[in-house]
Amino acid sequence: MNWYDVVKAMLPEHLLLAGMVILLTLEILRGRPRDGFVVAFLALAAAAAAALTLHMEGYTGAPFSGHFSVGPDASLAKFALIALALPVVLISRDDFAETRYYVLLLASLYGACLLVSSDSLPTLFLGLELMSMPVYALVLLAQLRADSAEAALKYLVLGGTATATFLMGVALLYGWSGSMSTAVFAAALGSSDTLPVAGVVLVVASLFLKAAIVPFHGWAPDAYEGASVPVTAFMATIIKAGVLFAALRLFETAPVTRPLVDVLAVLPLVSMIWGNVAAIRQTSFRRMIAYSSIAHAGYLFYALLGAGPGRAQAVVFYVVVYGIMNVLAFAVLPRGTDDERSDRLESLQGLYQRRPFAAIMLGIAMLSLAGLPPMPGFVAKFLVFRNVLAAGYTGYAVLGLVASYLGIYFYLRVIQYMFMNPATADQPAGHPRRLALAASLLCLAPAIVLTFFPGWLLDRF
Amino acid sequence: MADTQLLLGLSFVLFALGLVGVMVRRNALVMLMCMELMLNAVILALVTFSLETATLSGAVLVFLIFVVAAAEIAIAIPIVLQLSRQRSSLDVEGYDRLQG
Amino acid sequence: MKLLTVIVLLPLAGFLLNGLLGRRLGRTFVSIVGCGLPILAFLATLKAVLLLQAAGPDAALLEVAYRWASFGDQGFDVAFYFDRLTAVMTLIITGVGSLIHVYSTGYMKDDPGYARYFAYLNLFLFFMLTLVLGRSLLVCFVGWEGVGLASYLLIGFWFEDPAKAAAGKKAFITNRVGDAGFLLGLFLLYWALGTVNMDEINAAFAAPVAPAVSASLVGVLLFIGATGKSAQIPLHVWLPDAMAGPTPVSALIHAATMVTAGVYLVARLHGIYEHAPEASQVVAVIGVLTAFFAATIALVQTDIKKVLAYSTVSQLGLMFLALGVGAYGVAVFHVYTHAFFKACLFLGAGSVIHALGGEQDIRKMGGLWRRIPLTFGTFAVATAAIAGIPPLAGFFSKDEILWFALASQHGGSAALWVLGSAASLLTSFYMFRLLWLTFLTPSRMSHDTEHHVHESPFSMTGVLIVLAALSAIGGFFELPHFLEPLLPIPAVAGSLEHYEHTFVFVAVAVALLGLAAATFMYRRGLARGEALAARFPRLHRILGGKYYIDELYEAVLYRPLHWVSDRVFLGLGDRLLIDGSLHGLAALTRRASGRLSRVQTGQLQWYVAMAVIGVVGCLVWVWRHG
Amino acid sequence: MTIDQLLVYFFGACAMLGGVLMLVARHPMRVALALISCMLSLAGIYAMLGVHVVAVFQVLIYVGAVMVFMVYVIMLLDVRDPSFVRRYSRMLLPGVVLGALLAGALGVSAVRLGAPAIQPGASAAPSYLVQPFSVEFLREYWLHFELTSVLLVAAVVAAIAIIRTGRRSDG
Repeated sequence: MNWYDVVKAMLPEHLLLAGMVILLTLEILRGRPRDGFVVAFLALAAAAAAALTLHMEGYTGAPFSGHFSVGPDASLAKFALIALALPVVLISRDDFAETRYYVLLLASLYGACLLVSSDSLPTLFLGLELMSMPVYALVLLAQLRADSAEAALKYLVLGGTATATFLMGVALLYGWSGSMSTAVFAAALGSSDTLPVAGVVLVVASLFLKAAIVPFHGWAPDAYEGASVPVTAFMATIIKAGVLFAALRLFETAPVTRPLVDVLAVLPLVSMIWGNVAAIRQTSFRRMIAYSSIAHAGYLFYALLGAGPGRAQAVVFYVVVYGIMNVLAFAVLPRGTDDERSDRLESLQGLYQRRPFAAIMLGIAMLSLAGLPPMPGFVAKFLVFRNVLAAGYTGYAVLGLVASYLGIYFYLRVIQYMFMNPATADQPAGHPRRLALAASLLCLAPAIVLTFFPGWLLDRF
Repeated sequence: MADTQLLLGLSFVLFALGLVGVMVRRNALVMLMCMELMLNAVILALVTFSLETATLSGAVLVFLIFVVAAAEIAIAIPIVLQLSRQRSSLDVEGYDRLQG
Repeated sequence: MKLLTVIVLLPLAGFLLNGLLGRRLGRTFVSIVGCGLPILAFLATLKAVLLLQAAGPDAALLEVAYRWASFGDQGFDVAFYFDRLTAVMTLIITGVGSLIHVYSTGYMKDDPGYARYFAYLNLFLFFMLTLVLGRSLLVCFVGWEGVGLASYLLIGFWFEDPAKAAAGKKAFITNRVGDAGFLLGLFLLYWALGTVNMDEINAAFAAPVAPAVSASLVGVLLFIGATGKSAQIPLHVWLPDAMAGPTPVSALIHAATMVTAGVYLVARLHGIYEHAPEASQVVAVIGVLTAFFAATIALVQTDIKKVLAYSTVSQLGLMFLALGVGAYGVAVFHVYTHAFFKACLFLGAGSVIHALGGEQDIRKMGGLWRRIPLTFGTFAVATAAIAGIPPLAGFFSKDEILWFALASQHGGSAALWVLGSAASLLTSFYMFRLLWLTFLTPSRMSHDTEHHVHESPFSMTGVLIVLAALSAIGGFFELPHFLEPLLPIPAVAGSLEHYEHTFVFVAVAVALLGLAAATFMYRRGLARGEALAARFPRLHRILGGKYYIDELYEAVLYRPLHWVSDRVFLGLGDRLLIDGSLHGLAALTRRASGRLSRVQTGQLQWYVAMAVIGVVGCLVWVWRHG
Repeated sequence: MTIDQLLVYFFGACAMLGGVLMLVARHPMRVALALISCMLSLAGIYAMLGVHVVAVFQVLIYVGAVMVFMVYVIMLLDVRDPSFVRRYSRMLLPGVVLGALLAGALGVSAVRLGAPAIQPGASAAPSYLVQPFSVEFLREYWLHFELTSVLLVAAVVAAIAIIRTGRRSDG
């Protein structure tokens, strides 16, 4: 084994781990309370830089052959994950000063990074657990909210169920092939035997559970609402991205055949419709985003219907755009001292008059999430549906397209609240905060690049 | 005759029992224990397959599951403790303030 | 220099400048930027036209701004394409657009959101230019959605008023239905042809080997998109409501430019429709029905802008009729003349409203010609033009449309001609009714309003004069002939070849008949007929003479038409079917949303059960179908 | 039928009984005891099958650590709770039906497998004795070994964070 490879291939992970260790040391030494933020931010920035360098360099390496390998695509995905976490950390500082929070965040990211380059199912399993477990605790950490413990328990129980289901699926796949390599999954996709197919179904179901696809979505609205804003942003973007990258890792470029196609198309389709329709009546912003994320998870899994390299392209592009826009929305969201009140959609009324910049940013985020051109969200949807069509599932493509149009209504409602409705008297003041501003700029820049030069990302596949 | 089928059948039944327990029992702690039962069922399946395919990796995964199960309980118990303090009840049906 | 890119980017620069800095820099700056950049774009367009003319009749300028993205082995460029069709559209957009910008400086003078208004208006121009200049359907679609967004922002401009916000939303949602059709068509084309460049799509359909996709299916899907944007049955409901925005906005977006985007799209993709007789048939029928029914509705409207709005819907219907019978150049010709006279009418209406301090009900107007003579003069010219009185612009384009509706070998028929001519007759009638009631009859204004009346400033009347002049002489430019290298003119059925001139006289007669009828009915104001007929029903039936004609008119024409337009079309069609289905749909989704929310009980066990249902369902499904 | 096979049967029956008792028992403490007996039975099965290392750790980690912790918490929270009296949620009937369906669906997929029987204790190549297994484990899987340490650190930090937050919200 080459030690140089071990260090270099896992450099982003190592840097995240280093951040965790430093933070823990600080915690033990009882450093100043704000230290957590700086260290975490630096660790993240370093890890993102390392991932980007690895990607640019085209580095390929497998320090733990059969368990962990890195290629340019994996490095790019890691970069996307870590870079998305940067603005999340920026908006966290006002809510969370403790080092513990940042340790958990870094640990979760560490797990997400593992997922991307795992070559064996045990690695994948550890990655999934490492990614989700700290988040159970993060959900609970919202101090402003009384119900967060309830949200955490719901998330934990459903997450634990997903873990057990995933493991059962893995066991069946293992029993079929005698191997724990991730390639088994892709092989099982083409099998007509019942055992491997049942294994695939269980694994897919567990991914659906973690990504909140109907009918596995029960936890999502409650957990999103119960968590604090930065944690919700983290769950809606990085966790979802991690799960999708795990799915991508499993599916690789293998085509999906019947009858699995129906499972992989119908449930996401139902999610799109369900999420978009249920979002219409929500009065809490976070809950609305939760339903919207259920719909978006549907689009994301739709992308897996198509085979070949277009699949990774569509998923990564969608994840990046969706993540950026979600974080942007959360970054500019005005926040008062009373969490439950500032979470209400009505508190956005007349935002344009009070804080035009925030309103415009939120408007951009909403339009992009709705998938209207020329926003990058449109390109993302275009890629997904193009893939589905290319795989020959015209009917599903048409239904998905129609379902996606249902979603425009509630995003529009947010815009209407902000731009068309006058402000009411009793709104939380919500002063602009510098770090949140930095976070929104950090999201805005790539959003602009991806609007005008989507090729910058697309050509990397 | 203790064959694969039988052990697998036992594993599936235990898995289903665990899942049913999560669905039907109202006590939060019992719920957690039922989740442990599900993991045990998976371990049984893995061991069976490990023997059948004569490979070691199934048994290795079992060890990882041990660790994860312990970690899960370590997080779950404090959450339940806090909930029981807030609501002065362990009844999961009462934990429905977040809905809609 | 990338001339076409510059044309597109100039209004965007205006949007950015006014949007970001407008509030700080004051009104003069806003006016200069807001009007100057569109005018510059117009000049740049003129230069591009000169270049194009030098290059020959069927040449095109092609300019790749940059490579936007590549999907797999295919590249998507942001490319601009400029041929004679684009040239006409761009000239209309930048030309009429600039005029309306200038007009707005007067109309919006006292509005607190002045800078924002101009920013939105420039944004609209940017998207509209993207729409017509884009070479690929994808770029076109960006513009397509963008104009919708800009229109939404402008309709809701005075956002204190909830009705206006609702109108904006209605427009937005109705357009989404159309957009779904557009997108589906786009995907199908891309899937079958591997390209979304519109010139290549036309070429692919003209090729000897037919593409692997039904031209009719694509044609109908794209036409659904066009019905949304161009307010055709059944997606026309949004346009009259969209009149809630400021009047110059109605003139620019909802009369002269955006609503003709659907016409442009079909004309641009004529290659598809030439090979899709069924789709063309659909286009023609929808077009003529829209033309006729919208005209009947306009008969009974009392809001000056609503009359114009329905007349716009009706005229758009005529354009689609032309497209449906294969006379693409003629449709564009009508787009061109319509842009002048309808902009003039709307801006004139704006001037009237401005003069009356916001009054829009024509029953409370009258006698204005003395008070605001410039507005009256221009309005009268434009009215005559839309009614088809020769030799004004509308006469030429409308006459050709009706001729091809009858004689085209590409689906022309007598039925289309009859309905089209009836729409034309009604148009003439209700437009002159509008003219009489607004300007010529004795005043019915309240004292307060009367006191208020004043002619608009020169920035407004000047624009009206220019537009009126264009409506008067615009028809002499043989546009269909100019476009013929691109857009073929359909062959005429042999048996009708020699009757073209006869039908010109018929068309003129129809227009004059409408004029005469309106003059008769409304010369003295509203009261005629209605009041007398109500008071002495028997007497005036016995006395016969002209009252008898009134009765006849009332019985034969007015009542049924009123009934049709009010009950059947407005009541049943609009309110019940369209509005009802829209509202019904909204209510349904809301109710469905409530149902789905109720599923989210907050019960953890139920969530787990749902997940288990999912797992079991998937397993059973896969097992059953494996 | 050897005594080994009989014992596997016996332990299997015990495990099943433990699982069922978990659903029926009223008090959480009894549920915990049922779970422990189930786990011990499973450990017995593993021992009979010759997978000693799993059997040992099943007893050590699960029963020795996890369940002891659980029992301790149950004793800590031993208060009168409505969930002791009414032990079943509204989902009782659908839950049981769904569980049966799930077991059936999984069973169907495995029955079709047609796999060869396993002779208890006579398995082939890999050795499940503690020493060879450990050597093999650390040679091939030391990445995972390290990763579990990260996981455990994260879990400990999470637990601390939750308890601190709870303390703050109380005070």
